[in-house]
Amino acid sequence: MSPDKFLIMRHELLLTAVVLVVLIAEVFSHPDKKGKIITLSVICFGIITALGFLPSAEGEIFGGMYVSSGSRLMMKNILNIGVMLVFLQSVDWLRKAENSDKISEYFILLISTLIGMNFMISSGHFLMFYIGLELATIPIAALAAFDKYRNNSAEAGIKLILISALSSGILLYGLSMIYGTLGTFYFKEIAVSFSNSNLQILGFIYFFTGMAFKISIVPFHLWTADVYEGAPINITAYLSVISKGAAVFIFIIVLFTVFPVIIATWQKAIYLTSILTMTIGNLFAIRQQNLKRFLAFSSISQAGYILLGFIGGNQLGMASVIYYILVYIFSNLGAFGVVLAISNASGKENIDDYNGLYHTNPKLSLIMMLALFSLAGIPPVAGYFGKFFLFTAAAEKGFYPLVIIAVLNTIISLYYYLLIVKAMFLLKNESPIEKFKSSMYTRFALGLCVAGIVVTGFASALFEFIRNLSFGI
Amino acid sequence: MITGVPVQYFLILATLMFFAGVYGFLTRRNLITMLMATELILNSVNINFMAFNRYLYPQKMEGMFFSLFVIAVAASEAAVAIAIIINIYRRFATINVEDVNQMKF
Amino acid sequence: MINFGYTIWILLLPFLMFLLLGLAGHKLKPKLSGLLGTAGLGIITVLSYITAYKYFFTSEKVDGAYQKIIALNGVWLQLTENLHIDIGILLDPISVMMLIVVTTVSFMVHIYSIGYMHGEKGFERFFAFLSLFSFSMLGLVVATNIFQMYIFWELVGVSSYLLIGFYYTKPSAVRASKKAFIVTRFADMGFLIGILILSFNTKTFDFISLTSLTGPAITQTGGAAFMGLSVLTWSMIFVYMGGVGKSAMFPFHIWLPDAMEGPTPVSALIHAATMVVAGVYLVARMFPIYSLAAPDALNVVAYVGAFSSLLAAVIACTQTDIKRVLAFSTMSQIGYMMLALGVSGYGGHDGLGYMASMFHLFTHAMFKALLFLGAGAIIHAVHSNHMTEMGGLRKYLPITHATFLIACLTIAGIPPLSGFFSKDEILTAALHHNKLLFAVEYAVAGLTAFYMFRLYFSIFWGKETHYHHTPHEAPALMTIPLIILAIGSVFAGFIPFSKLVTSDGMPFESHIEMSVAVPSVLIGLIGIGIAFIMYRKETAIPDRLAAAFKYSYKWSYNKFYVDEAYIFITKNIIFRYISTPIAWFDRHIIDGTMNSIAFVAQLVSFRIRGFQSGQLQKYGFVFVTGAISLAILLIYLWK
Amino acid sequence: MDILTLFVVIPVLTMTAILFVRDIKHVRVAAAIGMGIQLILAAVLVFSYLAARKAGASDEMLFVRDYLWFKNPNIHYAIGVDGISVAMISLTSIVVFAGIFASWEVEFLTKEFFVSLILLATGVFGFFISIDLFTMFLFYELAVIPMYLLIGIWGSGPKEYSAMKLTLMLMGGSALILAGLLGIYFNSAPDGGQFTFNILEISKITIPISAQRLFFPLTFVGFGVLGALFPFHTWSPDGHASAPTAVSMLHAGVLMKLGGYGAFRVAIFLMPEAAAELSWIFIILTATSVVYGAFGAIVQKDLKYINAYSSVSHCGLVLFAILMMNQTALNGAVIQMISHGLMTALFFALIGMIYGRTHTRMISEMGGLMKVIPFLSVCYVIAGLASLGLPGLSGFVAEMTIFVGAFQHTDVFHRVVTIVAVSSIVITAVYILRVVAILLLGPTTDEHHEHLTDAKWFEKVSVVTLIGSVAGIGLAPYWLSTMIGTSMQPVVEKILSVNPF
Repeated sequence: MSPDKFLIMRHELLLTAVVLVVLIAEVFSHPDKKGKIITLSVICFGIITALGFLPSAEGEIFGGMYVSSGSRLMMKNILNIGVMLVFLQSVDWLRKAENSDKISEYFILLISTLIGMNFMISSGHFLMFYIGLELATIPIAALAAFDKYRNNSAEAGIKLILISALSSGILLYGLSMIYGTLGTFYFKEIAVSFSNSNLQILGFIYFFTGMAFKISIVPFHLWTADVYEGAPINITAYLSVISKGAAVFIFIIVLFTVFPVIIATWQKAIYLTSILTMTIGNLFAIRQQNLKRFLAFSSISQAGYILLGFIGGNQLGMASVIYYILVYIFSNLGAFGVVLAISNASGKENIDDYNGLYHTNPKLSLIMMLALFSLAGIPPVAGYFGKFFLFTAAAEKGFYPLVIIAVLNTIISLYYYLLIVKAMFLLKNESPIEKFKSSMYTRFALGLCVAGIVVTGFASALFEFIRNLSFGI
Repeated sequence: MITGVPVQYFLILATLMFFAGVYGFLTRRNLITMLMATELILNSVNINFMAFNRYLYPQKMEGMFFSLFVIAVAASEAAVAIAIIINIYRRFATINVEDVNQMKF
Repeated sequence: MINFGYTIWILLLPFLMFLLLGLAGHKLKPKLSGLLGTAGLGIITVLSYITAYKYFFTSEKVDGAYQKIIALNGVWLQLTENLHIDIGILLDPISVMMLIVVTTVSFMVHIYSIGYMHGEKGFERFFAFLSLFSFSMLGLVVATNIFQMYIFWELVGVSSYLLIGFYYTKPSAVRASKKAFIVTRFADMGFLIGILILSFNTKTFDFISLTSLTGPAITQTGGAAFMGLSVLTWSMIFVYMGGVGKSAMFPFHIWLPDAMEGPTPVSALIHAATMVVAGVYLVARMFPIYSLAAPDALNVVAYVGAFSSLLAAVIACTQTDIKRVLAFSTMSQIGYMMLALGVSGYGGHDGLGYMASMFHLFTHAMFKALLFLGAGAIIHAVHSNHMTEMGGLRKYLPITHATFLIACLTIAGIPPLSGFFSKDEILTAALHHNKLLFAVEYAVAGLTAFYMFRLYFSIFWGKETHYHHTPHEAPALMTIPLIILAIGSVFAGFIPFSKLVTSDGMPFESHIEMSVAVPSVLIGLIGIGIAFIMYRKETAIPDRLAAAFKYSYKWSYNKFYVDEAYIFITKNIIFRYISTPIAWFDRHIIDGTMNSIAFVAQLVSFRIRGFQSGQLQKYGFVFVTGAISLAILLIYLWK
Repeated sequence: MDILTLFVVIPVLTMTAILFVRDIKHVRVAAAIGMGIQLILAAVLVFSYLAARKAGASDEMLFVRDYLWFKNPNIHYAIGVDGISVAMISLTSIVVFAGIFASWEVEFLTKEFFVSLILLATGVFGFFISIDLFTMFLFYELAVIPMYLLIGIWGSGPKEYSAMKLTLMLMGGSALILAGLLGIYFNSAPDGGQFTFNILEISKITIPISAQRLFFPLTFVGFGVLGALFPFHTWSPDGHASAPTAVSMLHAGVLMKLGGYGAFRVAIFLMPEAAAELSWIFIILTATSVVYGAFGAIVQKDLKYINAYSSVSHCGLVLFAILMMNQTALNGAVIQMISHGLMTALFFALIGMIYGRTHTRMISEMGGLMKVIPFLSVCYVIAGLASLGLPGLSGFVAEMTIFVGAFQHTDVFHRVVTIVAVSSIVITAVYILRVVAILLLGPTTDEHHEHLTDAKWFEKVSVVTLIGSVAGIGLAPYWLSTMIGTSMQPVVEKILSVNPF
């Protein structure tokens, strides 16, 4: 196998390179010049994000363990964009004194999880998939526990690592059954020889729960809120957008390519869980005061909506899911970016701290409102188009009851999103968050988010592009 | 071929180990013990893989490799988990899982 | 064929005048705006007299019958392919006759008002409203189709509302105007429903095709029956309901007495001469249908008319407010007209009642307007309209006295005054048709004479009350109209109505039947006599009588408590038992449901928060249970 | 740039202009100019439309433009107008224009206020011009969402509550609509072929009746929520009571019409079979809301509540007429939308002006204002008369068309219900005159009200514009009703083709 074949895994290689660069920089940089590392790594990552868009060969290596195709490349690029935004947003946070000695850890861990996700996405074999999964999970636990001196952070870390261990255990157990019945781990071979025996279905369901854990689908979502609340905000953002996005990507790929035979089964499973996820997520979100926890539940209900794209098993569905993840990255990172900026400036994370925010920080409030409207699916911002396509995808296969339940759920979510808008615009506050000016990085990131939120919707070419790359059963 | 030991035995053992692990995870209060329980689960999976590989598909070694990787991953997982547990101990002065519930509802 | 195109100005002029005075009135000098209004109306009056002359004496008749002439007509609103609302001008005997009546009286009132309203606040507003009213009334009169009539019907309603409430700072006036509008509005709803049913069955609004003997209304009188009456009958009854409302027949008469809160000229114009007879005019307009296709409806007309006239006459005997007495007498007289229509047949000499009713409408307009204007002059003089505060005014107000006396004699039906002729015709018609109704009307004739002269004596004779300042005769602007109208009411009787205004346009011979005339004159004289005895000089007789018939007196004095019944219905039933519950229901039940949805969501969200207990092992438990139950469900239960 | 797209572009430009000017005065001037241009544009549209018709353009929709937006799902930016939408557009531009002047004195966050107001207007205009269900729905929600901020920030009373309730209920309606639209889309090609959102194309085919039975109620109720369909009208009293003047004007005057228009254009036009089948339910509901709203208005004490309930009654009449599904009734429905839009906007404008002077909306706390502020009072009386259907003002035309049209039904049920609806004209008279009597006539009750100042110039502009249009329609309804009627032909033909009455 000629070495240039390895260029297929360009994303992973580049990311690894960045990790190494950061590592070396960490080793050789002067202790009080660590701040430079931030710039360095951000720039490096920016470069590789750009490089990711270069045309790349498709194909497989390692005997089909690693598959690279247009859609998967696009997914990786989408994730890259998201991580780029996260990095930009977390600059201010990293510059704080208490993080000065952990800068490179942050980047290394984060990028290595991204590597894991990339492998996971382009895996053609369950071993590769599993490695990617774990690589994408374990460092995040460390990141969640990043703030050594905060109880919540540690708690978040332990909860995440233990539950993920449990879930991966269950997932593996399922895999072992599938292996036992079919004797292979290759997606292709499983797809062809998969029959409808109970054992296989059991195996599939255990696999399903493992993925459900990553996407935080009810009833496998309970860790989400606590971890999101405890972890540092940008880690939460990362969890809620990137790792969830990656899981969604690989999940839809696996469902469509590996388990098309038992579509009837997983449609039922998704039918139930999506309804549960939307409703429970919304119902919990109503009551939240802490914004991170609030956004955690909102992201749970979002996962419920995303499942509507799965259920049809159709090309439109996959397209709308990928598209929605893109939109969701912009919207959610917009919201988290505002939360992060404010928490950096004032340390406030509760909704009623935001009262009267508009009068002191109009720009931030407007961005927040835009992001929330996008999450709620209000036109003309991108979220509206995303949701519309998801619902269309479900309706195309005639799941009208599900669609109706979903649209009614959007009303509940609109309600709690409006609660924040209300706090920012309507309510008065005797001691509002005073006016502040955040760093160029943050503003750039937020600018990108706003641009994404506004443009992504109208740019029909983008959706067409995604749609052409995606496939149905 | 291990004479006289049919594959079912291994599967039964694995299943018992699996549920023992799950039970342990759900009932033991000590974080370390819970971690060990998860190891139990993973190992049951390993047994499954090996047994299947050895009995049903002896010509290919996938199961074996998979279990190797599982062991490795489990080790790293344990490493991270232990580190966090230590931090927990620093912060909470206990590793009883029931006391680690500051964030709820 | 004569060109009547110019008649458009009869409608346009007052409308323009209304716009002018309404929009720019407050900029003009009051005097000027008054003159403008009056001048405008003068022109219209001239125009209508010309029209009348041309119509009656120069327009050719088809085999002796006056034709219905459409002067001009234009589609105002297309509803369905064959239903369209037109605005146009229809000339036939009754409309031309009404033109004369309306313009004449209105012109008189305009002149009178310049004097009467002198120095009032909102002088120009008054004339603007008068112009609006004249416009609406004329439009109603010349309507070519029933919907145009309805349109102007509403407009006269509103202009009467505006004029009654002219003194808008006076709560009683406000109340009265509101009452008048709502009561008539209710009746108009009936009218509208009638129109709907009628047009649904005949597919036309047009009067000519409606009333033509070969038209759909009369030929296809069948249709689904309801409670034994044909659809057409029902529609005509509904239409008549509108007439009942406008013409203050029982049970919708309650607004008329209160309407006297308006300025007296208004009462004279709207609530005596013109608007209140719109109901009569409506029935006359639809008469062929009533008479040929819906006789039951016609009977309703007759009995309602008779009963109202009797009721009104009885009430009038005990009222002390002179304007209210006149109001009730108006109601009574209109009852006469209705009855006359009700007892009339169609065509030729059977149409006597019809002719008589129109005749009476004409004469009544003259003398009732005269009475009201006279009353206005009196009130102007003594600043009160309670006859108890008057007496012996004859020496102070000679002209008013003379004219008022003439009017009283006329209404009492003393020959050779005009009232005698018209009333005599009515009684004749009634006698030939229905003895009972005849008897009622006969009694009413007596009562009329009595209460009119009760009024007359207690104002101009009776006890000399000492006034704060000696009353003085009204200015010429007010007396001249009085005189003109007096002349009118003296001589109007000699107009050969049966030659001009008949049910089918065919002139016929009518003559005084002594068998009717003599008794009616007699009873009139008797009534006058009694009044003379009781009120010529103040005596104790009235009080003793009142004491003797305590209850009947009380009932009559309180107008038989019809108002109270209405107040009960509106205040209690509608406000307390319908609207308030509905409002409550809306706020608490329906809105409550909407809010309770939100509440339930909150509640559930609070109840299920136990799942998120923060206990890692509970999470794991839920996780595992979820996985297993999902497996069981999908493998065994829902395969 | 075709004329219809301008209707969306100009407001956007106006918004940007507002964002860039500094001074409050310039803000409102910019808004006024922008909407003035819009008004002129509307006039131009009306005339060019009539000219095109006169020139014999016989298509159902004129000025049609169709740009592909998303290939699959087959979404276009498709616009076009017929007489109905032309009428609605001119209504909107009039009301918006008046609304700008009515809110001339907004001091708090002026810039934001005008931006959101015009954003709302943008949505409405876009809704009326679009013939593609997706874009239509997009504009629909675009029009609804600014209400939250408009009421929540600039409102009065329990504004947060009202704003939230209004937004959620309307969005609930639009959620149903969304489901309905998807249903229509995926049934838009029963015999194979490309699915489409284009109303005209869908109207050519018949959606399977089984699908109609599911999606007609969804769409009709969805739009009905905005059209104040009983029992989904309860956002209306609170919302109107809390909203600032201009917002009440736009909302009652224009936004609620989106409901009627949508119910007509989508629910009835595209799914006539199911409409004919299920209409009786909704006819009963709407007839109820006609009478019910009127009765509810009688005993209200707050001016805006009275108007909100009268709006419930009048908009109920709109939906009622739409459900009658014959030429005349549908004409009446559209005319009623326009007339009610104008007069209720007039009402709310006047209420706002009176409130601005007396600082109360409780009729019991006011009285005899006619003496003090004659101009406003007279205008209020005129609005009242229009609302109780006085001939010569627009209300009469609309109501009579509806009643006559509805009464042309051959079956008795419709006629009886019509008579029930007719009874509303009396009840309306009762509450209108009650208010006029208490509020304007009689002696002045509160001595503080003795020295109020009458309308300022901008208030006069706003009010006179509206009264002018009300009277214009009332005096010469012929051209309007024919313009609507001709455009109504294809709709009626489609309806009659499936269920001849």
